[in-house]
Amino acid sequence: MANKPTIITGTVGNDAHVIGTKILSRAFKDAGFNVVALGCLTPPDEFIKVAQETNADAILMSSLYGMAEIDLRGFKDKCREAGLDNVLLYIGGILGVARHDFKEDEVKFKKLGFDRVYPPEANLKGAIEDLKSDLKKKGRMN
Amino acid sequence: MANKPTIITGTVGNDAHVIGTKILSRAFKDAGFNVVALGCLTPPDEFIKVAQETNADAILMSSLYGMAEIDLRGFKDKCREAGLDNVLLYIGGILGVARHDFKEDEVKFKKLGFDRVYPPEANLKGAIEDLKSDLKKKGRMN
Amino acid sequence: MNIKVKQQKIDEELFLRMHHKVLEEWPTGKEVDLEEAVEYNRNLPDSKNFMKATLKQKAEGKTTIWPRAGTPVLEEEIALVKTLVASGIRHVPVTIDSYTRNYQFEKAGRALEESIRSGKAVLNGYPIVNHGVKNTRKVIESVDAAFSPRGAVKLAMEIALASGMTAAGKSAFLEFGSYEKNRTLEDCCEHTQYTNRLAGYYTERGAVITTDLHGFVPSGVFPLSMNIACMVVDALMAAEQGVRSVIPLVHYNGNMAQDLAWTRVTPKILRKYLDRHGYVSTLIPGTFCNQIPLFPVPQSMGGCFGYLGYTAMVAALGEATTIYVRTIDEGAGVPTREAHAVSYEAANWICNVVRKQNIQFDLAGVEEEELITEMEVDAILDKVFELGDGDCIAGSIKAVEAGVIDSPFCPNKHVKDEVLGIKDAQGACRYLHFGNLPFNNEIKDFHRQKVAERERLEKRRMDYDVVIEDFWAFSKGKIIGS
Amino acid sequence: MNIKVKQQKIDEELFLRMHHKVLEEWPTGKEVDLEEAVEYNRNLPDSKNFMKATLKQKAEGKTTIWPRAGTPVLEEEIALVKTLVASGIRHVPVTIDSYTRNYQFEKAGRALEESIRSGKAVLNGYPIVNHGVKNTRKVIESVDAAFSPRGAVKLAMEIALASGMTAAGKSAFLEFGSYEKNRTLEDCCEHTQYTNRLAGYYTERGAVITTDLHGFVPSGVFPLSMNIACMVVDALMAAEQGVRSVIPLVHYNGNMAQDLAWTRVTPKILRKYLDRHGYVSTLIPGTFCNQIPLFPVPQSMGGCFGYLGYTAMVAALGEATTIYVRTIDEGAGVPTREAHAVSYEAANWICNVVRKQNIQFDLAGVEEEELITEMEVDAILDKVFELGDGDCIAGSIKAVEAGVIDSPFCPNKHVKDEVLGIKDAQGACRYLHFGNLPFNNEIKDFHRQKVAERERLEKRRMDYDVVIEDFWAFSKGKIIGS
Ligand code: B12
Ligand code: B12
Repeated sequence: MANKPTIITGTVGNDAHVIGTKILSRAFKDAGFNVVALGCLTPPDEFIKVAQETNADAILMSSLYGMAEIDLRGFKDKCREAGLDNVLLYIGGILGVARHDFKEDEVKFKKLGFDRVYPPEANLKGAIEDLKSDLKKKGRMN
Repeated sequence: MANKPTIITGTVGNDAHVIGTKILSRAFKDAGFNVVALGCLTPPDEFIKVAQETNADAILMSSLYGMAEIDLRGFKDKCREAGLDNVLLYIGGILGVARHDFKEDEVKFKKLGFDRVYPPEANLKGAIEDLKSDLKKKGRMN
Repeated sequence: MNIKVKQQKIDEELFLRMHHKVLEEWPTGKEVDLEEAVEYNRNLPDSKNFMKATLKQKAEGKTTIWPRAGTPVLEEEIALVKTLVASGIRHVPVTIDSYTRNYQFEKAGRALEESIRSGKAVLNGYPIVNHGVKNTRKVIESVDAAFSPRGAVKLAMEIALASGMTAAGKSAFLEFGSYEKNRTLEDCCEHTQYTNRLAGYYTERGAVITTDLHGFVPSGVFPLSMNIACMVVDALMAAEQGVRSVIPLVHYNGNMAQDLAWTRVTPKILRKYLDRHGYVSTLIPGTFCNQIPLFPVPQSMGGCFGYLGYTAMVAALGEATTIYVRTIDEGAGVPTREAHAVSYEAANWICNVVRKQNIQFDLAGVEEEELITEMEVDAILDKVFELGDGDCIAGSIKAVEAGVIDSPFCPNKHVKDEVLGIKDAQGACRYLHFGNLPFNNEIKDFHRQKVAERERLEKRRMDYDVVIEDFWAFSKGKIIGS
Repeated sequence: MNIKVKQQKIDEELFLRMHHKVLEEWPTGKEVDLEEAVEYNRNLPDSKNFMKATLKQKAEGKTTIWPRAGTPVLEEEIALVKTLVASGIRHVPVTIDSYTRNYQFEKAGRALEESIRSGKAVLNGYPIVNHGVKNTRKVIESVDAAFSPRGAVKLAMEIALASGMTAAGKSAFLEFGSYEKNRTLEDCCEHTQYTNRLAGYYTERGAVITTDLHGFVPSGVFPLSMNIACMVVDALMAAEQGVRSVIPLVHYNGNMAQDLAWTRVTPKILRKYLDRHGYVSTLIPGTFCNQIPLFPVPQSMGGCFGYLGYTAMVAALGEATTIYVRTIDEGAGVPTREAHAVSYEAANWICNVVRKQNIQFDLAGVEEEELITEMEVDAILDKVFELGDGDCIAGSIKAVEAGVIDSPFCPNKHVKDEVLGIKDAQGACRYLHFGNLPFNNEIKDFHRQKVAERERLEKRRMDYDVVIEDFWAFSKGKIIGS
């Protein structure tokens, strides 16, 4: 179906936390997206590979174990090289180690090239709306 | 008995908290002091009157209800006028209103003329030692 | 001795004369127009009526927090009650400052001004007489909850009820046994008769006012039977003056079996005596429990939360209507608004998850504690009524003189203070010195055996020093001193 | 399918050959000299032996905290364990970072260096392989407590035990069901057999090593029977390899009757199966309980303290040996040292005052929950042994394939994930989707009725959306979602 955007979900790196990305995947599926769920322990490169194969519109990445920053250094460049400049990059979960101000994460991961960064226990309805409007802006959804 | 110093105890002002001053009185009595216990709700002037009558060596005042500062303005001057310059003034309990640094109390009540200021739940053994050494310095105990 | 105050309803004419004199005690008295006040109070929504709010909550099976809180400046007080209600509180106390409690309205006024100027509270409560009716109604209208003044003298109570507070928590024994040094019990009864009569006046006109019962509050470790016996007298005095709603305040002392037993047995005992004396129409809408008089050492934040969490858990398991948990600032001073919020949030969390599970459980020892407590209460009250030839007021006054009513570490010079309490090996409160309490040997032996058991275990005599150790033990996470 | 791994003790020669290959995985392996290590471990004081410390504590009737904690830098880790022990902890975990858990020792090493340079932990645990034996012994010698490595792979376990840790908490099911996506259960069993055999090797030489049992940890709301059944298999696998001390980890889920029932019935069930299979000399020194997988919303400090206080209270009433309470930082990230201290202080406060009272507590519903849980566990295990012709490993592997062993929200792609749990009206965990679980109708109807009851009360269907609501409910102070 033409107008069914494709998104890739999964928890990046050596992170085995899967509950969040499973709930997220189901929520976006129910919201009418075509979801390719990679589950946990997904290497950054796999996100890129699958995004190419499926010509995805967005990658919704999760990370909870606090080491996403190390996992994702240079990820955006790789996306560009792979010709995925146009794929939206979202990330959420628990992005830093230890209690800290979420603002730090936001700055950090925007620098790493993510379009949207979500705080712990982010509300999914909101995220779904965000993605829809971002895709509309890009004319990839109507 | 010549060498039995006399102390006045009590809770000052409109303060009905009495448990502390009762325990304190008993402790000093057991430690060999001659204790005149005025109990709670004792006006500042009464401390002075009784100190004169009993020719006391020290006044150990309590206050818990947080309004001691108001109660004790000008207290030291009155003591001087009453010729009690030589009577040691100790105070303890909970001297300020609301959570605060005890240091503030100490400064405040030293300014008001107290020789020693004690934090909440002060240890009585320590206080007894303090008083003994202060009295020795003054040659009022040996 | 000749005792003037009798257990007898003040006749209305006399009451109204007294009422008008009371209003003259301070300019703000003029703001009170009794008929308008009753009207205003009667028309409050059920959620603002202490009895109705309590009955509703009991029916819902909820345990909420009943704090103590009062701050001098009006705007601050309004902000405070809003914080409290936001944290799930339905019964809002207004703690009155110590000057007002002692009729020093002028001194209170000056301290209030200084508090406003300096922006720092130099009063330890809300000076209700200085604020008067207009201001105080602003407080009550700012939230949806039932209000109770704490430590209200006659004029303070007039202003409180006229402002829309619906509880008149004034107890002759609380004043006499906890707040006063020189005043006699008779004098305290006389004052309380007035505020109870005032409450009765409102009640008879459809604005039901609740009186909460305090009794002789134990200072430190002491079995609760003395306190409960005096709560019964509080209740009878209130009922005689026309009060139709009374709520007992049960003081926890750390031992779960005892705390639960006291929570269960107190309303039972009250009901028994109210009925026996013909006050069948006086309701007991709920049971309020207190975390007191033990308290956390200020320094240990974990201890503060542990202690209030444990207390909330016991209250919820005991199905208390409300629990007065001490905030994490309790030992440090008048709690900040934040301290109130985080403390009650933690306690509420526990009360909610426990009550919602409607847990049925059996705790060994509870029955026994109920039994011994009721025996002790009956023994004290039998003697009281005997001494007073059936009049509970005269009887109580004589009982205090005779040491039949007695309590340790008491501020009042008229009290013998010849009794002492101590913890047994399980951390339950027992009598160490019986003074002149009218207990038979069965009761005394029960306590002696418990104390002896601990002496054996610890291989030391139980004396005053141990009493003091016990005093501090629980708040430090130990069930007995050492 | 053909299954190579058998429930059978690895013979010593083979084991030693494997052992030497394991040590070659990383330079620090050279620091391990097995005979010296056993000697060192055997000579540790009783207080540092996990089994002896646990038995002693059980005898004393104490409930202590068993936290999770690990930080990359050595000095920091030493400071951390000191803080933990100072707050009353006797069982000290060393949580290992995720790189090490995945054999990426080099990556872990770089992150360790970065952590040292930046002074900010960029690793989520203690990289034990990089630190090696010499450093890790410093950690263990810095305090008087028993240590357990969390998430140790083969080499990590070698270093842990050689360093004087006395527990080998590695579970095939925990790895397979909680940490892995692609690895098979057979592979996980093969690894765990090795660490168990290593523990057995120490044990047979007088250095008793304890294995804690995890089973298939439920992700979210799910009855505990599946978890307990898999703990039994964990126990049998360990015992076969020579382990003589196993400790079950019981996961609370918020309903008091269930949490207490699971605490009581788990060791009973374990004992039954250990004896039945001839492992009578394998002890169960204690029962460890966990506050998991629900957790407080980071924002609400009061909720954090309320939740951990409630958990500590249930553990103490249930006479758990230890309770793993989540710190107030749980939802926020790896807890700071201060967060550990204040959280455990609060929980300890409660555990102490409750256990000291040695309360006899009887809760309605506990027996029924014990009964239904044991029925479910037996049903699962009967099928497992049937599928494996008596071999619990082969049986478990086939059971997973058949969906006889299944769990929701599982990371592992080999798991069917066709089951779902949900809360009933009292907040107890029930099965919503049974998938292919081998339950008879008696069991299924029990759950269906409970779910139906809630459907009636809430007038809505119980489906996936409710499951998600329930998932978050308890940590927010509600027993069921809404
Ligand atoms: C028991 C109690 C009461 C009882 C008092 C019974 C009685 N008549 O004694 C009752 C219920 C009547 C009461 C009433 C009030 N209380 Co009150 N009460 C307490 C409580 C819980 C314990 C106080 C106590 O007895 N401690 C035990 C004794 C042994 O300790 P202590 O007095 O500190 O004394 C020890 C040491 O300090 C030392 N010490 C004491 N004095 C001195 C002096 C010297 C020279 C030395 C060396 C040592 C020393 O020796 C003692 C032994 O170690 C405290 C809160 C708390 N947890 O501390 C609040 C508290 C003191 N009360 C408070 C308040 C505000 C009141 C009220 C105004 C209103 C209210 N909240 O109820 C009224 C005031 C009535 C009045 N007119 O004074 C506040 C004080 C506010 C502040 N300072 O910021 C407190 C801190 C509670 C709070 N956090 O709000 N209270
Ligand atoms: C359950 C859990 C586990 C389980 C995981 C089971 C599984 N396979 O999924 C187990 C026990 C295996 C585990 C292991 C570990 N864990 Co863990 N774990 C948790 C826990 C308790 C809950 C996580 C969870 O499932 N939350 C529920 C889900 C639904 O929420 P969520 O993932 O945040 O997702 C929601 C939102 O964030 C949002 N969302 C998520 N991703 C995205 C992405 C986008 C684009 C958007 C829009 C939204 C979004 O949608 C979801 C629905 O609302 C947390 C602590 C806590 N209370 O949060 C610790 C926690 C995450 N774990 C932690 C750690 C350190 C570990 C371990 C390293 C060691 C240990 N402590 O055990 C190992 C790591 C193993 C590994 N290799 O990854 C730390 C992380 C440290 C940090 N970040 O600072 C935490 C925070 C605990 C702590 N305070 O120490 N853990």
